[in-house]
Amino acid sequence: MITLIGVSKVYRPRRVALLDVNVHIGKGEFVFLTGASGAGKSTFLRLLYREQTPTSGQVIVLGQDVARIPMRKVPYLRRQIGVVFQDYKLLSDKTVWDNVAFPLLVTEHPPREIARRVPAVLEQVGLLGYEKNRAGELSGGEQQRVALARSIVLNPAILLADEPTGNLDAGTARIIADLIQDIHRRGSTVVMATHSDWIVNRLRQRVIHLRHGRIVADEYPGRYVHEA
Amino acid sequence: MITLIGVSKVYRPRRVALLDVNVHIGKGEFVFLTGASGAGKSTFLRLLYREQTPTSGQVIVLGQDVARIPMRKVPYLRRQIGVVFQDYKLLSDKTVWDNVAFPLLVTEHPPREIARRVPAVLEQVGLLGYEKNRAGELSGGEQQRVALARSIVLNPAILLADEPTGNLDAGTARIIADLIQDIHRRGSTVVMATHSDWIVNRLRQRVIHLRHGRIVADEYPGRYVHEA
Amino acid sequence: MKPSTWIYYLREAWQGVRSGGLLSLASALAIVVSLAALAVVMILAVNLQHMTRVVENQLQMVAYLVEDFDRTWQDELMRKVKAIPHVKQATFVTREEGLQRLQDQLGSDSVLLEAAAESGNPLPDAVEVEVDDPRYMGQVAAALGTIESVEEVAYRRDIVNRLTALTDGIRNVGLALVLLLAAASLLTVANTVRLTIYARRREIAIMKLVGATNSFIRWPFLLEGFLFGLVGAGLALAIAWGGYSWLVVRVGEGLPFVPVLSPDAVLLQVAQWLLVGGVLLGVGGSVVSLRRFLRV
Amino acid sequence: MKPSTWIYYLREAWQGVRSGGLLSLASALAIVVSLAALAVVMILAVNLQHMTRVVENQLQMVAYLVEDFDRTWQDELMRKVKAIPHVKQATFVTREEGLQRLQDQLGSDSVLLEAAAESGNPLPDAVEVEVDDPRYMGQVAAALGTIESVEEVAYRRDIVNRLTALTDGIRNVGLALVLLLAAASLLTVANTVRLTIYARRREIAIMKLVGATNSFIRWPFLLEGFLFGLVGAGLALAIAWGGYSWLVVRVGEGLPFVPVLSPDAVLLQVAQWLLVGGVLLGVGGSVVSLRRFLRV
Ligand SMILES: Nc1ncnc2c1ncn2[C@@H]1O[C@H](COP(=O)(O)OP(=O)(O)OP(=O)(O)O)[C@@H](O)[C@H]1O
Ligand SMILES: Nc1ncnc2c1ncn2[C@@H]1O[C@H](COP(=O)(O)OP(=O)(O)OP(=O)(O)O)[C@@H](O)[C@H]1O
Ligand SMILES: [Mg+2]
Ligand SMILES: [Mg+2]
Repeated sequence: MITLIGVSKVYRPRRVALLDVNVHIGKGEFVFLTGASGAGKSTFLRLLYREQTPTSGQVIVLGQDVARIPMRKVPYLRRQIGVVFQDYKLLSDKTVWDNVAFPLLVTEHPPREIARRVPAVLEQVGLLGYEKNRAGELSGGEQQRVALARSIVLNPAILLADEPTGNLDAGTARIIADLIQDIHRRGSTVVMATHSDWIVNRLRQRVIHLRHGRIVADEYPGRYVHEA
Repeated sequence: MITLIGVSKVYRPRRVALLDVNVHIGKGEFVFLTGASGAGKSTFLRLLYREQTPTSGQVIVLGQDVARIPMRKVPYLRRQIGVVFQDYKLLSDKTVWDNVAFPLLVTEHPPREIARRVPAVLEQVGLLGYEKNRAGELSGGEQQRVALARSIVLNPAILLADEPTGNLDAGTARIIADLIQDIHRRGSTVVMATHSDWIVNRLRQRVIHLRHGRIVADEYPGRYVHEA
Repeated sequence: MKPSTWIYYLREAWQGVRSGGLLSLASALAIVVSLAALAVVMILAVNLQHMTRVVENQLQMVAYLVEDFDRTWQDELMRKVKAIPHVKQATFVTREEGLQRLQDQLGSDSVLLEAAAESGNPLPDAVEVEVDDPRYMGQVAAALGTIESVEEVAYRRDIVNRLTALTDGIRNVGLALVLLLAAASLLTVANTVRLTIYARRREIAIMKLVGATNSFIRWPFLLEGFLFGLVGAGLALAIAWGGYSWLVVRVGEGLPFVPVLSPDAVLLQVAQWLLVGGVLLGVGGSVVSLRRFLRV
Repeated sequence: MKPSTWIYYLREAWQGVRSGGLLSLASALAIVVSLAALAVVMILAVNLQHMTRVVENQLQMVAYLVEDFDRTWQDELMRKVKAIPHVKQATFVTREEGLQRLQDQLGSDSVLLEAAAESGNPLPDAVEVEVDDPRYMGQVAAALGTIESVEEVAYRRDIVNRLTALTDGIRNVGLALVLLLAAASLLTVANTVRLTIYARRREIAIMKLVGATNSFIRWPFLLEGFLFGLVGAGLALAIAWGGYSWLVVRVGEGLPFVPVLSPDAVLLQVAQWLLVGGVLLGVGGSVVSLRRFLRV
């Protein structure tokens, strides 16, 4: 499903975010990505949906060499990958409904299907009743859950979640963690970057730990690694 | 220092974010603000630095009725209050240095003073060496720390931190929590909204717990309240 | 594409226009006014060109014939005259007609003419020649001179030269002005569209990251650009049309001798250019401006 | 304010211009071109006004005197003529001068004149009168007619009327065009500034939340607007100046009879308006556009 071969990513002028990363994530796996702030977690994820391309090495997602596919095919790759961005990236002037419906619109789902699915995922993330609010006026945690709703509305083959519980209280975070586990059980491959030790330790899944852009631990089942 | 008298905040059309909140926070106190996602923590803080005005009730900060002071005096109020915004609100096209130096520029500190203070706070948050990076290209946790650096660079009388460790790994979060404790010890009044149970439980300070806009617990020393 | 997608595009385009609010209004106004200025200048230029053509065509030369010209040769003579290249029209004017016309031209209060009339009709028979382009007058005059029984060829060489230079000058200045204003309108429209898109660059980037194709993002902007261009050009035309119609009526009353074109004739010409131009600008501006932000 | 704050303002303004990149370039170009168009039309309008005034001033009327006029009365007569209101200038023209001038005017190839000359000088002495405004010609003519020893007053009533109407028309159309283009330039500049600020609304809000005063935020934008206005108007002027100087030379060569104004005279007038206008627009546009985003 996801294979990285000798992948390095160096940002101009010379900030090394990933260094010689080799990893394989099979179909249906659930992987936690951990590491200190700036360790390279978001960069790792960004390479998978081609927000960025590797400085060297190969990134293979769903059988395609992501850096090599032509620009016009990128949207079709992205539709198979649901992403919860660390900064949410919601269309803040649009309503919650419009934000969540957007991937369905892009893939030309019929209106009836959209009208069915949007409330369904909003219910899953606990945001029923917020459809008509502009995304920009929601609370931090609410926005985070809208981002999650949007990422799962297409039942993506791969779910990439970058710190999806960073702005949630413990109770809501547990609900969201369970939801992600649910999605995993229904067949999606999940890669989740997180700083939440208790979620990692509760779900007991594979944990890839990054330090300064290198993989320093890759265990299944793993535990949260406390640094320093 | 901070007094709220019968404060309610209702967002259009009728979302109740705060309901009849009465609370006093004395000079030099350290208060945790907890509550589920959407409980009204950010709204509480926003009333203090007048990003929003209450629908009813009085908000008194530093002896001034915040909703009544004329617009042109607001900047001077804000300069006494350092804020770590939940979404950071960094000037993403400017460098880390420019972001942190901004409050000093606004208050017309001499260049020499700026050149001294900026690296000092950047070191405190562990971001020395990032001065010349654009804020927008930092990792989530790094941006969060820049926001903290900016909020403390003026040695504010009041520090409001909205989820300042949401995107930090446990190790970095501890450093940041210690830093905030430090600032508190040096005399600032601190109000910190957080979902981090271990930080709350570690620091053993006053905890105000919100549920659906109401204060349901206010204890010193308090503990993190797990909901449902 | 499905109808529901089209509905989305239209809704987006409309919201784009609406959410801009005053911004869109100001943009639209800038577009309308600069296109209106262009239209006005285009109309003036078309009219100037028309006027200079009319004036040029009124330029005549006269071949005075020998005093004892035998009018039985008239047809033969006219054939020869008309055979000269660039002669558009030639009219035989008898000396009697000539005097009559001179009297009409100078008015009855001409002291000079009274004096001339006293001593009998001093004019010879003549042929009035119209040339198709004033530039060839010298050439035509020379050819006329070689025809037998032509005594003298008269035309206001200086006036012809001046007029040619003047009409050329007017035409060039008019053209330069039209081009300058066209450039200004182009830049205004393109710039407005570009800035509108720039203000929404973050939104565009997000859409791309969530799997939207370039064309999906582009369509609402294209429609918006199309609307802007069409409405802008349409309003500009309406303004120009109204203003010009009013002007034509006034000119017809006050300056009946100035040869203005009828509004319909001019405006159809101008309308084509403006509408096509406006729409192309709006749509083209969108496409070009978007390109930079679609590379995500 | 401290010098370091000023340095910050200048740096910000400059970075605002620079970071806009192509955007700023396109904006600046739009401003330059629309101001240049305005400048060109202003120059043309000023010239047209000058030309019509020249033409109007050339309009003369001639008072032909009785045939047996006694030239010892000349001074007395001239005094009377000059006393008439609206008479700007009056010249006594003897019959000999009159004939000479007629010959010069009509050219040596005038058949009519030859005929007239044969029968002796038919002209009387005359007084040429210049009127300060063509509108008063009728009035002046009537007054001249009442003077003894004036036999007849001649002027081209129809031409005068037409010319008055024409110059009025030209003046009005020119003014309308200048106003239209001024509006277009105004909208372009204001709109450009507004959109530039709109694109940075988030940044402005953040600055306010961190304790910046309105004036602190405003200054860099004002400077940016000032720069845009100044540079835009300056470049527009340079273009207009260059173009006009070139045109004046060409006109001087090809159309020496067309009374164009020297570049310096015109451009000083236009420059004032344009520079002051450009800067006011840039700065004013910034202030007005900012207001909405400063309410945070
Ligand atoms: N500008 C706004 N317009 C309308 N509703 C708003 C606005 N800001 C906040 N709300 C609503 O008010 C409620 C409280 O929001 P607030 O941001 O205070 O929550 P919070 O406690 O900070 O939550 P979180 O932990 O998720 O950040 C939420 O339900 C939110 O949707
Ligand atoms: N666009 C960019 N340009 C330059 N440097 C970048 C860019 N994006 C990330 N970096 C740098 O690369 C390093 C890794 O960033 P990344 O976002 O992958 O970290 P992370 O593990 O997600 O951290 P966090 O937990 O704080 O989100 C950081 O030091 C960051 O400053
Ligand atoms: Mg990250
Ligand atoms: Mg909040």
